[in-house]
Amino acid sequence: MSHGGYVLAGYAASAVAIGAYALRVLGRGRALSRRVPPKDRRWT
Amino acid sequence: MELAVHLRAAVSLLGRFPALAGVDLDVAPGEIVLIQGPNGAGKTTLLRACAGLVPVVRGVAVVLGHDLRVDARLVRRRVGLLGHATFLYDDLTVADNVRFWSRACGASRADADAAMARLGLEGRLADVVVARLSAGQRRRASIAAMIARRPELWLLDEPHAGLDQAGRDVVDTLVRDAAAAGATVLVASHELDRARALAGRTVTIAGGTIPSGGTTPPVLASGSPVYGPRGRQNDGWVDAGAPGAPGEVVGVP
Amino acid sequence: MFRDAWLVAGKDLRLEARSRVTTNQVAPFAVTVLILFAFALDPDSDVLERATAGLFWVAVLLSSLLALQRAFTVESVDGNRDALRLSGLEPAGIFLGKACAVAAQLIVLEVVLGIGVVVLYDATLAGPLLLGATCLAATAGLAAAGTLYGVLAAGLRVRDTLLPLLLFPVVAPVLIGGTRAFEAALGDVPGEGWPWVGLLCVFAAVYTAFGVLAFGPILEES
Amino acid sequence: MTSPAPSGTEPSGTAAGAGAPAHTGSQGTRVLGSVTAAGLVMLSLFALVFSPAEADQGDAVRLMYIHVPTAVVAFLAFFVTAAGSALWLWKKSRWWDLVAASSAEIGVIFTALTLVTGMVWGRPIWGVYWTWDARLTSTALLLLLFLGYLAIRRVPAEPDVRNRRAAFAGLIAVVDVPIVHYSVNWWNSLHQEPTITRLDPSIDGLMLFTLMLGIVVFLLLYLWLLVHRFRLAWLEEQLASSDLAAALVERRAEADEATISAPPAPSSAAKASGTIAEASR
Repeated sequence: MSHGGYVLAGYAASAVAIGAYALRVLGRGRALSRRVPPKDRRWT
Repeated sequence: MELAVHLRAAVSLLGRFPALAGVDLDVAPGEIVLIQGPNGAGKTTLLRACAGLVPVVRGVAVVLGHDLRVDARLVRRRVGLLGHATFLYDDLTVADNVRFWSRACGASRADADAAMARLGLEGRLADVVVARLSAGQRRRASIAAMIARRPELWLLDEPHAGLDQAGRDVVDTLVRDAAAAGATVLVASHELDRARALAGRTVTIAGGTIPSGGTTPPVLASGSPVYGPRGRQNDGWVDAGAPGAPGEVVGVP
Repeated sequence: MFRDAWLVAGKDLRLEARSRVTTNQVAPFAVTVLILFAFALDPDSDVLERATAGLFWVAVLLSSLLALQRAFTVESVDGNRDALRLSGLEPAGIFLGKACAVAAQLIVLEVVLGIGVVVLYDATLAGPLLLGATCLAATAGLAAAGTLYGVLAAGLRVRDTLLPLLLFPVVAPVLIGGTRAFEAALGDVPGEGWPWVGLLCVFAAVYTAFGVLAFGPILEES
Repeated sequence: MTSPAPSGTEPSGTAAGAGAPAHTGSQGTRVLGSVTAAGLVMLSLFALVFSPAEADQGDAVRLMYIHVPTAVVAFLAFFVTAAGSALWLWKKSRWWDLVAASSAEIGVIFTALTLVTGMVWGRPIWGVYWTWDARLTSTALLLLLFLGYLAIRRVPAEPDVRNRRAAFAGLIAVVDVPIVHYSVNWWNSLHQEPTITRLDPSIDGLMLFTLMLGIVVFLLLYLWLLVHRFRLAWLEEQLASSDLAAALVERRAEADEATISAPPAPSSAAKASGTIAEASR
């Protein structure tokens, strides 16, 4: 693969950034959900 | 007659801190009311909320006929606030400051000059840069800027602080004259003797609340003054809560 | 509205006349920036000469930040922001007044910097008409956008660090437009410069209109 | 590329009780998340394995399959932020403020990724990471504008004040975008060739399909992230306002302490807390 390193770097950076952000949002969501009664979480 | 100030379960926040946690207060036009309470009780915030500077986020707040939660802007130009801050530009002279603030609300230059004369700021003192004034002179300049506006509601936060004896007398005279002319005055002061002589009645604020028992003007005006914090102990305390919510008596053990 | 603007602008200029912060502090700072550029870029080569237009506007931008911070510091000390809200002055008038006062100070700074680049960078001020028009349009834009962000950041504890972050990306078009127009004027091809003046005028118009509309709600909040 | 789709099988949080799962997922986001995850796997296969290398760019063209979608999502996110800000000013519904805030945060992430993937692509193709290309430059300015927006959001303030401040900051930034774009474009065109065409119009069918797939999958990803981020913001708001109820109780208790010279009575405060919490809803 030509420029394989660059391609991989680009994909890895995107995967890591989006993955880390998503995990953070989900994790914080879980932590805060425990402290909010279900009736204030209309999606459940 | 329409009340000058009408608050029910008013809540105001400083950041996330509820400095006012449910205030009930009715003040009739022309009344002079002393707000007393310990440091941190919410006196300053109450006055600032009445001025429309601190938003009332819950409850009812009508001042000078306008709902503060809807059009505070119409209230602001009609009140005069004398706070801890003196509202002066350090690098301008006394005359510049007083004239700027009075012209801003449409008062004339003559009003400004009369106000300065009333506070003993005429002549040489008028052309001194504010930064070079003493604390008391600064305070006088601040009062002059306020009275030049001819406010309908006077909100005085420690008006006597930093003034000499003559200055305090001037303030008292100004307040009496204004009230006689129909203006409403709320005073928060620790100079209790002086303020009580001035005020028609006293309202006690504590923990950001004025219990509804302390708000009806006639009872307190005619009955024995309820200064002591123990005064409420026998009454119990009606929590008005949100407007329309049934009040619940929380007994004090 | 214009009466209020006049009153506020008069107050701010009087304040400046008495305190002389812009003339005694900001203007020397601007000249210092010009000298620093000369240290950074080898003055013997023609780099300075070629970069004169850009360096001029970067210096204007940096010193405009100081002028703006000063303009809003005087409103945040001693509760004057509250006093403005109590004053009954029309917010749009306050905005125009403050922007005009800032603009007047920026014009003075630009004159100082103009003399600075002529003396220090050996620039020849060709096309004075284009130069003047560029300065006016760019100053109006800078003052309008800066006043808008100034009041947004004023009253916040972090305002001194927040204002540059907010302001500089927004005024990037002013830097680009001012620099290109100056290059055209100094390079004696004014025809290429006028479209940029047009861009600067659009920028100024957009932010002045936005400020007149938005200043009220922004100032009303505590 | 991994997608941490929410798994509904995990045991729910206990403290929230009543069998309600303690996370920001729902039936809808689970479906959306699964589809997105499958799409991302498919995109990876198409982008890295099935699609051919391009004649001029070689395999570097594969970066386009994420660069273009991230850019699309970034611009969409900022458009949503602007719309949310405007709608908040109009409707004063905190819903719109939360949408604007959530979208701006996602937009900043995707803008940064757009720049990173663009630079990683530029290095082998142009020979440099950065060039003062019009699109790159205005995207960088856009990133800075919205970093400013997020910074002003983070300044603690009363919710209504913060929302108004943020809404105006968002609108001021958005008003700037066309001016920035235009001026940068114009500035650029004076000095060098217009933006290099990144993909040949006579593009190979499979490559075009991969690109379109990328855009669709990233839009789904954006939507999934937005829903979760919005719910997280909602939770934060709920906690802040329930904190207010507690703070009111605490504040009023100060009056008790002042009234009764005896030590503070916890039973009175506890009793009051129920009523006030109800009254303040």
